[in-house]
Amino acid sequence: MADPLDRPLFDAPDPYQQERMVEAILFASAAPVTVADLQARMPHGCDAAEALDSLRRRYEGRGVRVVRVGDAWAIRTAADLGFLMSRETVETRKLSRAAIETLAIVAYHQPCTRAEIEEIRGVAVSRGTLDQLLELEWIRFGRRRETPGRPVTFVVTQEFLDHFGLENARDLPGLKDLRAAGLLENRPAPGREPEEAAAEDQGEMFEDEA
Amino acid sequence: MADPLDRPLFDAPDPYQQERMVEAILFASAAPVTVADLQARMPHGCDAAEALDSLRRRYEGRGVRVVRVGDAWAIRTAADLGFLMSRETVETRKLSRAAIETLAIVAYHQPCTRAEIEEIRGVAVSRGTLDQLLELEWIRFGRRRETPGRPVTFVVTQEFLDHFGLENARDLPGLKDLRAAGLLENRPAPGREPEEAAAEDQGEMFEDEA
Amino acid sequence: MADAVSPAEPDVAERMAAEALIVDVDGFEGPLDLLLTLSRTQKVDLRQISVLALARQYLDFVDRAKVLRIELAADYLVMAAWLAFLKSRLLLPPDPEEDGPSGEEMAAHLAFQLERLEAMRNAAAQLMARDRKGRDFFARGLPEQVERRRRVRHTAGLMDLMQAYARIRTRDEFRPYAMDRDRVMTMEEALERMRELIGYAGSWTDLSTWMPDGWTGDPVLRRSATASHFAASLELVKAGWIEIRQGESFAPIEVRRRNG
Repeated sequence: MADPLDRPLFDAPDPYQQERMVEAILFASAAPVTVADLQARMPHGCDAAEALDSLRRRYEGRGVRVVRVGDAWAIRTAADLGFLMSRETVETRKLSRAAIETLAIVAYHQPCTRAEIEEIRGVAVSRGTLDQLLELEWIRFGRRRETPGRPVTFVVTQEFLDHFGLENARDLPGLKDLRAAGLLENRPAPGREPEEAAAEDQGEMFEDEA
Repeated sequence: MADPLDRPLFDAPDPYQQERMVEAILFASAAPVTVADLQARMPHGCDAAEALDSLRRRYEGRGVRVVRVGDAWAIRTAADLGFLMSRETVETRKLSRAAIETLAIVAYHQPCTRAEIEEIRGVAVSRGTLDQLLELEWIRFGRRRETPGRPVTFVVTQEFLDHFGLENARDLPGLKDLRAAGLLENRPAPGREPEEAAAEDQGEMFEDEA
Repeated sequence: MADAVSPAEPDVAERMAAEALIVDVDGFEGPLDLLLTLSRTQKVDLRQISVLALARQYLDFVDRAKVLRIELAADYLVMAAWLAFLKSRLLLPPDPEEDGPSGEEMAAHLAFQLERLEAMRNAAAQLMARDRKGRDFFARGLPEQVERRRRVRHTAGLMDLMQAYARIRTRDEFRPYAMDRDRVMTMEEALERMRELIGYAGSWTDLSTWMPDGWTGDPVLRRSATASHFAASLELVKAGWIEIRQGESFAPIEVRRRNG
């Protein structure tokens, strides 16, 4: 029963239309929008604050929400769905030759110092290679060697054993087994019995761990 | 009663949660998102197409809408509220008549060679015209035509569909009538060898969209 | 009031159009565009257009342009010539001696071209009149970045591990075949040496005396140097620089510069 003289010349859009307007403006704006700005952009007679409020309630519990940013408003993804906004791609890469050789030496000769790895490989071991193996949790630091300089040693981890399907590092086949399996086709160098030497080395080193 | 052994280890989120996820992803992106992309980003066991469908219905009549763009989906403001958004408009460079006609020819005749555009318009296509359309990302290079000289073809893009609010290229206004009237045929001038089977290609192109 | 004005309107519009045609040749995008504009003055559906009348209109236009000394681009003149030819084909009875398309076929094709151009213009107009992104509807103004994280997983199998170990432990035996370059003289080296020395070999000289210092003691080095110098000699013989001879099997091989 409003006084007819109070009515504006044109009716303001109905509340649902006003809510639609706020929705569209908030969606398309490149920055959060203040209520005053909403009001200025909506047709005469609209109540931006009220429309905003009902829009905010409508989005409660949905995938996006109407949130306050300072004294302005914006539509944002619901916080619990943030995980959808990141896409993880897993890339499988072969370990580098240097890394796999270093790993093999640690596995067969553990505990093993860096100097020993270098001697066996015949080249310097880069810091990155060891870091990578440590990061993969395939090797870890062992006890320090009780020799001058007390160098750190490396040993393989349980994670390593799990990954390679081994119960124990001693299960690693020796050179004789490798040759029997056809992995080594060459003849032994004259005057050397590498498989024996390796087996010996290996036994000795694993004693520490036992 | 479902066989309990058929049940996955983890239940997929309930339909409402799936709809929220689609809502969040579509709201967050300015560019259309394919169903396959939605599916890849949602947890295992979700049905992106179904969630999308119920989201689309939910937004019917609201200030923003879920619209189809080629094989992707996007949220766009309702066209009747455009008047509210004038402040956001960045006036795009006025397109020349040549550019507009060239765009229409590519859209209706795609895939379409430069020679065909020139044949239809009766004048040479200037380099700048195609450049402008390529720059706007409204057209792109299609497959080469397997005719002498292997000319490049042009086709319209997803951005074109998005810009003109088309679900796909088959929705071009009047396409059916034009085809029925034979106006999309590449009719060679009498006495000239038919140059290429453009009409054939085109059928293929539009069928792809189905 | 509307009644009073309307009868005069078409005349005015037509006259203005005719003037525009003359003054504004540059405004047309080529002869086909001009033909389409002219055809509109026939006020019929493009399918019922009289190509003959259109040809006349075009030729008139070109004549008027000439009178007004308006420079017409070459393609307008080419079109005029073609239309004159078409006109004659349409007016004269068909010559059974002449092959090629009939006047009717040519006219039908021109009508088709005009109709197609008109159709594309209408399509373009309809396209541009659609609700457009950034004008009538809008995309997300504040898109959220999708963060792309790349995780690298390194893998190696037990076989890789064992093969790596085997490779290290048996490195010396595994050595792939390779030439020891430092103990070999290549033919190129020998050739280069001989080219420099050949000038001094005016008379028959034993090739074995050409071996460089340091390559004669060690049998391995001597063998390599001898072989490469012999091969180089043959090359030089082939090139006509030197002559070569050997008295009998296993006798010294002698070379000398070829004269002339």
